[in-house]
Amino acid sequence: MEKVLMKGNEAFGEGAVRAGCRHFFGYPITPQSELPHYLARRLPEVGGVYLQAESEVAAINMVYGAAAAGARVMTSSSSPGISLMQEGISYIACAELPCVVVNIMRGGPGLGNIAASQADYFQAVKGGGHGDYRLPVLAPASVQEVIDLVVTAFDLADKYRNPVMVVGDGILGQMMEPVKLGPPPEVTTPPKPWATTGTLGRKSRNIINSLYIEPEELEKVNLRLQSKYRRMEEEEKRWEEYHATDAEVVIVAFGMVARIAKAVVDKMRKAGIPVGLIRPVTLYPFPDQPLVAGSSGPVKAFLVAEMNAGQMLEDVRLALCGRRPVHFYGRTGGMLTSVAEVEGKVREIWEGLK
Amino acid sequence: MEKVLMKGNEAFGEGAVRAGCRHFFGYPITPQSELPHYLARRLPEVGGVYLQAESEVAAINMVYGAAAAGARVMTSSSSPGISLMQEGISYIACAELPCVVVNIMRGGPGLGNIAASQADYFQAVKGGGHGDYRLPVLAPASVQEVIDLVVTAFDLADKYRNPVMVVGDGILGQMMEPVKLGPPPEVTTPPKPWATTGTLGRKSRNIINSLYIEPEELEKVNLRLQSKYRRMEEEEKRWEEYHATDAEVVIVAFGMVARIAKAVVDKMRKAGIPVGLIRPVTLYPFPDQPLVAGSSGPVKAFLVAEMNAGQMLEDVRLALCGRRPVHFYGRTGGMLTSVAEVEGKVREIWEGLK
Amino acid sequence: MTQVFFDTERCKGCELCVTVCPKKIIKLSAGEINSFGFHPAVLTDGEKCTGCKFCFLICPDTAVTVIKEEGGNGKSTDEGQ
Amino acid sequence: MTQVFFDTERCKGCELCVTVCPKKIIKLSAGEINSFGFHPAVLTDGEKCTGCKFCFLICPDTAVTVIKEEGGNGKSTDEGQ
Amino acid sequence: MAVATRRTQGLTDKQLHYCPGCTHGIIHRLVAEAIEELGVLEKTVGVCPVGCAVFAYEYFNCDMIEAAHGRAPAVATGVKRVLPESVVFTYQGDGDLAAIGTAETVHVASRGEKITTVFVNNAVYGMTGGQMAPTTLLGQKTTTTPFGRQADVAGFPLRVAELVATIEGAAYITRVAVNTPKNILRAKKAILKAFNVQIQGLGFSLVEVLSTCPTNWGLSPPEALRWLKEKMIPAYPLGEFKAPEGGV
Amino acid sequence: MAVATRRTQGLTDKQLHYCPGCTHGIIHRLVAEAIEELGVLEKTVGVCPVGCAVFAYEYFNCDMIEAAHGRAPAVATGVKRVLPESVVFTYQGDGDLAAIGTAETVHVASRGEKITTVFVNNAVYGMTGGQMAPTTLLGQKTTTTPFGRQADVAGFPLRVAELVATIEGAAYITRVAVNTPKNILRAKKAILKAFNVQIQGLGFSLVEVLSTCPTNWGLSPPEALRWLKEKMIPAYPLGEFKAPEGGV
Amino acid sequence: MLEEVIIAGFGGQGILSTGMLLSYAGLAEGFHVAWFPAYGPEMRGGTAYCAVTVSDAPISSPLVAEPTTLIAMNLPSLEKFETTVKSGGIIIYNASLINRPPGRQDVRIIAVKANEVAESIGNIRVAANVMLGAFIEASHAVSLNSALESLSKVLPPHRHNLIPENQNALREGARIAGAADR
Amino acid sequence: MLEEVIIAGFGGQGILSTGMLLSYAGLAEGFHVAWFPAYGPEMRGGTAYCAVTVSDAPISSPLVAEPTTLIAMNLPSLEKFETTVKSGGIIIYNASLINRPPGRQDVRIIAVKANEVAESIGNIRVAANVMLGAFIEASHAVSLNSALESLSKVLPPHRHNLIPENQNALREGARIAGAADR
Ligand SMILES: Cc1ncc(C[n+]2csc(CCOP(=O)(O)OP(=O)(O)O)c2C)c(N)n1
Ligand SMILES: Cc1ncc(C[n+]2csc(CCOP(=O)(O)OP(=O)(O)O)c2C)c(N)n1
Ligand code: SF4
Ligand code: SF4
Ligand code: SF4
Ligand code: SF4
Ligand code: SF4
Ligand code: SF4
Ligand SMILES: [Mg+2]
Ligand SMILES: [Mg+2]
Repeated sequence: MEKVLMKGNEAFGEGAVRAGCRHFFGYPITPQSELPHYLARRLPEVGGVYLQAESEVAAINMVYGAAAAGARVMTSSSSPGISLMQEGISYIACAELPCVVVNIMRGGPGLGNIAASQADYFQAVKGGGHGDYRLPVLAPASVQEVIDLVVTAFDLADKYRNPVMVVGDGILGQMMEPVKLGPPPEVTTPPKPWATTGTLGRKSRNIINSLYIEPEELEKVNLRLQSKYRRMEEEEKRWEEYHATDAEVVIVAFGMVARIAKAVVDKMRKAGIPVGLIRPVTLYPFPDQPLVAGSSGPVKAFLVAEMNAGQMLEDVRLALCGRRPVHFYGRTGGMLTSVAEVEGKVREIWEGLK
Repeated sequence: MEKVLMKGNEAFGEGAVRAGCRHFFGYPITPQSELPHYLARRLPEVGGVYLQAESEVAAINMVYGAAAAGARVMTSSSSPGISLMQEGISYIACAELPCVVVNIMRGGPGLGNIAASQADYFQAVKGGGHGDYRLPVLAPASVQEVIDLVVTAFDLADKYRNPVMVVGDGILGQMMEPVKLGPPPEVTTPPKPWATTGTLGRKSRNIINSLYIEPEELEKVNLRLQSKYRRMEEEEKRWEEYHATDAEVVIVAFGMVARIAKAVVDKMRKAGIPVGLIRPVTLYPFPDQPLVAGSSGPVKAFLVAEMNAGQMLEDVRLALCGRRPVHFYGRTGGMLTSVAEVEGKVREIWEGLK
Repeated sequence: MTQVFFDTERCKGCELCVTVCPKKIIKLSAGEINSFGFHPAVLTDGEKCTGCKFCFLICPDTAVTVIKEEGGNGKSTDEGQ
Repeated sequence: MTQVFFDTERCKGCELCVTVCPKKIIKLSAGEINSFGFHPAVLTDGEKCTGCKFCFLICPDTAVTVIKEEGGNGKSTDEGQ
Repeated sequence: MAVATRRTQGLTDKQLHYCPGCTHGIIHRLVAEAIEELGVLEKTVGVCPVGCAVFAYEYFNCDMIEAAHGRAPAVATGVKRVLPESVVFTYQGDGDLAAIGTAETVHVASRGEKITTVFVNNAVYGMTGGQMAPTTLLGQKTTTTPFGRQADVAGFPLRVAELVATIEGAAYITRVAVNTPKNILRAKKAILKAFNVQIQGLGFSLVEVLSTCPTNWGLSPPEALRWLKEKMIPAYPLGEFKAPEGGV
Repeated sequence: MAVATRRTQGLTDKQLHYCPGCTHGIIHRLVAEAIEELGVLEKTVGVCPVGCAVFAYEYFNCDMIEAAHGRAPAVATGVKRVLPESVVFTYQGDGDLAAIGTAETVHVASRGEKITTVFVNNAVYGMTGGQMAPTTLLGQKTTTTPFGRQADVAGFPLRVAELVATIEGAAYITRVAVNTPKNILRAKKAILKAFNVQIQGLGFSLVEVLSTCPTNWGLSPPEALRWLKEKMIPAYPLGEFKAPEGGV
Repeated sequence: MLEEVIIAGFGGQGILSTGMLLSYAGLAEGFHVAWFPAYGPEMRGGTAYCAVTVSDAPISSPLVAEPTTLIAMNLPSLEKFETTVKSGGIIIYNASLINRPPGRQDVRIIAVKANEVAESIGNIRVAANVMLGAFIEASHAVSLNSALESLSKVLPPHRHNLIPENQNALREGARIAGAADR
Repeated sequence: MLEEVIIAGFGGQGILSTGMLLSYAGLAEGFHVAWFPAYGPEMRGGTAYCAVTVSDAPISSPLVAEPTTLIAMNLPSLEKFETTVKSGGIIIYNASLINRPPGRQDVRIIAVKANEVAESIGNIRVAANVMLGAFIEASHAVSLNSALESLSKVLPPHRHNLIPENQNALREGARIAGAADR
């Protein structure tokens, strides 16, 4: 199969098209602009609808409407725009509608800048909106993986009737890499008998709602949601291990930083230092198994590396629960952690172990 | 000093007035409406401005403007409205402007209902907006404490040039309790030479900004913010202990649930069971000391009780880091944890310890 | 002749029909109280009813039904004019 | 007589002054290139300048200064009319 | 003997939760009748607001979606773009549509989205306890304008129909009231026309309906009707502000 | 010998970052001159948008605030309510003001907030790479309307001045262009008048300025001026849409 | 001492301020008190209620699930809360508007024609305070005097002219309950 | 093998697609490749650059802090990146627009009058590919042939008529660099 060069942002768009998504609502923002540019051309080709909303708030609510009507639908934005979507995401989560939200994270807080960042981890995995809800969060680390995981995202969304977030950063969005496209996957969208499509041919009305004025009722909804989240935690944790089984220092990193970490592992292994990598592919549900398993093996210490001030760090610490020391290396404000820096940190840890 | 009956929501308003706040921008939402109602009457009396914004998004940005102009300023809302403020809060945090945001939490996610809840804990303490920022979060548990902590909130905001959140729930907002008002406290607003008030009488221009296009620069800002947060973690942790030192089971709860827990402690103590309570008053910075200290004392187990699916639970687990078992009891959807339920759970834990 | 019925349980005693009836033949029942605690509307002098349907049109709670003896296709409300 | 100066470093070579000059006496310098890589505007035939200030008015980068020999209080731009 | 008035199939049997004499109920009936009479009940999707009409999904006898406060036009857009053959309407209060939802309102019109908006202007936030709405009249007392709305502090009443009528994608914009049987019949005609404009694909249609809130106005229902007539109609003149040429 | 043109004190010395020939620069100068000439530079607080003018705080020689995308009117309101004696202006693009900031724009006008808005309509999102704006003309190609804007998919151009002029709190609403020296002088007068309306406390003032974006229009700067004249002005007629009676 | 009272009726019957009056009376006697209103859309249609807790210990929650006393001003209120009253508790109902007495056998039941009494006093709006007077007499949770004196705190200054009428209402209610006792 | 190339110049000089061409050529030879553009408001004013990595190992980051080669199409680009080039690397500069040669002593420096060459080929827009040809000859990172054949992937079908001109540009650039070598 021939490889073509593709921008990460475009790959998000192409992944959506391959997943059978025919509706996109979004509002422009750097560094994800090529995603809407791509879909503005591509969706009409396949009979779909690209619509530029008047704001991110409108976009996420258009997504709500389109999902309610039974469509596979996506929106995308970057950090400040995703913040504006938090109310809508909370509504979609409670109304149990499937959709995909892409966040190409940039430097924050505030207006910040448009460089690459991972500082919206908490927002994505703990729920930046109100109430007890969760989203599966997928974090691809290459343009190829973008295409594949966007398809997965739509499948998860339908499987759980839940919004799914796919996060990248400005670098992943802007870079071009070779991808194998191959024939589009068979799309199996499950039937959506709950969708509000008009009652024609149906006995009863469908209602999409998140209002449950009686606490007893709303608690029932919450219990249902929570049991759904437990199911996700059982079935959907994804991660990649790289020289992790025999490592004494394991780096935990996602997205672009995991690529840096891989280079560090290679370098250190060459130098005879047993370093490994665990790369969470799902940030929620967080893949704690490999960490816990690792901590009963030869691993002596973990290093969490992120482009933020230490967010996934908390999930790693929660997973390990004090079993092993957890170190942290992070850069903020759009600075990418470099191979040399991470290497230095690993060496420091390694020295300390002796 | 004579006590008067006051609604929790009104106490937020009166607390603000006592703190020297003369500007309020907000958008109506149940169950916090009496707060704006109160201030719509009260602020004009003291020469202040009450302004109803067209939305929560506008409200938080008016707050941004008023804070930039040097005023002590407040907004308030409830869960969905607070979600809409996340972008603005992130901006304010990065621009380092002092202000107070009140969240009278209600049942979620989505539209949910208007009953009492604590399900916005994550949003408040981990940052529901984008980027690495933190807000001091205060959680009063009585109407009297509302008044006192709102004043504290304004002081903290000015001390750190940071937005401060005060959270309550629908019950605290709606209930009336006796409060001692006394003479208003001496308000010492620090000078704000950075405020954009016009350059008159100043040599250089003031600029309020959160845009730092160069990652190196934005990282510097983030490092400054992070060191500020570390300082908060050193200086601002607040909590209440109730029979905690000699307890074998310690309940950790905040806000209304802590009151329930107190009743449980009293009941159990009467029955000869050594139960105690740690009530975080600041949710961020999270008071881990008393937990850590407790875990080196007679405490055998902790019970976290919340009106959510287990959010503060994570901070408790992070603080204890596996030192003691941590149990959880929570109700969602606007259901209040009852004395009987929490008691039952404590008994269960207690039996298990034997 | 026209007959007017009030759905006593739906009626909230708002008096809009009372004020709008050109013949002034509707009032709230003083004694009766429905299960929601409202005094429902009743007809005082049914004979005088012109069948104008104003009461139906103004009732916010679809508590009024107007029945005409002759004709009437049971369709829309515009015929009231 | 009027003199027109171009701030070579500010000029971005956009040609707006070129097209707007009624006397067509402005062009972009072919050879010169400023440190931002732009060919700045230059006067070809200063004698013909009427002092209309159109070049000043249209320049987005405040790269143009017009100096008049007689009068002129150095105030606002309206006098151009 | 025949029933001269019939309860429309467009409404469910559910008892309305509105306060006694609140004209939300009248407007519900008119909308439901219109949908039924046009024969499109089975392909209609309604979007309710956050406001007193938040439970409208229990009343309209068609598929319904509960939207976030102010976002019904965006939600309706999402639906209509997926189901272009459906009939989509939003039912919104003045806080919902003219305050928090201003941008969504302007842009659903500007896109000429083929949906119908029923806009209930009762000059107040009903559901949340009688706060000032953008449509609150000058001098009107509300819980957040306890001394009466003063323009220099709280701004002016916003005339939505006039504003939206300036927008190119708006096809039919009108203002009606439901304070008298005659006005109610006119309102019904306007709502029918608005749905027809949608069905014919002519663009966005909006019917602003002046409505009462006896509870928060502090008036009895009959007094509220009078206040609507005497205070609101002068400030919000009735009539068509924009209509398709050549009629519908 | 005297300088007939003087660089205004209202601007800092900082080199503008705008693309060559972008008329944002002209508008900056006019605003700065107006503030300086009115003698209010020291009590002015400007609010910049998110858009190409995001760095305007580096150029205007007064206290400045960088607002979130679309929220400048809200930020300005916050400032003005705290400092009623100050002069407050916002400088906003068409994405900022007419898309994401629609609600803030309508309501700052409806409140009659005593601030001045300079609205730069360049029919496109400049900063983010040339996407469609609400003001993009029908048929105009942008990165998100690659086949030209089609009304039935992407809606119609929004005429902001006309829309805002319907709002009661709006005191002075006008549309100008900066494509010729004559129009530039007119624009200057309009901006002066807008600030005067604010200073006299008459209400909200807005100057819509038709501006170019050579980069995203794919035209040379002189071609862009021509396109502005030939395409934009017919769609967005120049003139005053609302002005205080009796002049300022 | 722990009294948990629910006062319920139509909106406009003065339910909330009667609850406040009881709270202030409790406060005056040095008790812990809490007052909690029903709020939200279920209010549409004009029913209202509030819960008042008067206690000699700190109050954990102002919510009252099982009241020691129910004061029911109309039928829907009685129907809503009748079954929740604690065994051994009290139900005081407004016999002016409720024509079927509560069926509970395990509670003390007091009928008060509050509307008639209020009308005879000359102000229908004091009906709820008639009920409160009855409650105070029946429960001795607080003294009648504390309630009489607390009126000035509940009524805004410009309504202080209504204090005598309200005092009459309290007294008359107490008298009725006392008589019912005998 | 690891080549990290920065190509920089004015917007409109074809910088980004020349970078893509190099990437495709590397891909054709079985290398790992990554391409990364400058993006954001610093683009205002019309400067553009991209980084291309060609490597025999997986590429960790497409960002290039210390290029092995700098291709500078104009003076601001040369000034911005000159000091970042790795010691022992290459700087190829467009001598048509840059009249001061780079001062670095520890790198190989190649001057190409790319504008003149492109004009002589008949299309000023191929100037960047002239530079790329020079780079390929100087570095042998990829074969010229791979670049020539990859043009069809970079140019959209309706621009395939421009392939010959671009091929000439690549060849001519290579020739110049080859000559400079001798
Ligand atoms: C984001 C958000 N903000 C605020 C609210 C609270 N809220 C609910 S309804 C409403 C206003 C309702 O007023 P209106 O739209 O005029 O409808 P009415 O009740 O008058 O019919 C408000 C502010 C909310 N639910 N969500
Ligand atoms: C919440 C949010 N959404 C989107 C953006 C991205 N963004 C930055 S500028 C801009 C549009 C700018 O266009 P316009 O306002 O027309 O200004 P111009 O650049 O044309 O002068 C957008 C969408 C952002 N920064 N924040
Ligand atoms: S139909 Fe007309 S006359 Fe008859 S009761 Fe109704 S309103 Fe009165
Ligand atoms: S209008 Fe309807 S609800 Fe009102 S009193 Fe008449 S019948 Fe009853
Ligand atoms: S002042 Fe007028 S004539 Fe002179 S150079 Fe400028 S535009 Fe030309
Ligand atoms: S208008 Fe100004 S920037 Fe443009 S070419 Fe003339 S002097 Fe230079
Ligand atoms: S509060 Fe007002 S708008 Fe709401 S139901 Fe009651 S009367 Fe109607
Ligand atoms: S992108 Fe357009 S609006 Fe922005 S600076 Fe360049 S020309 Fe001006
Ligand atoms: Mg309303
Ligand atoms: Mg623009």
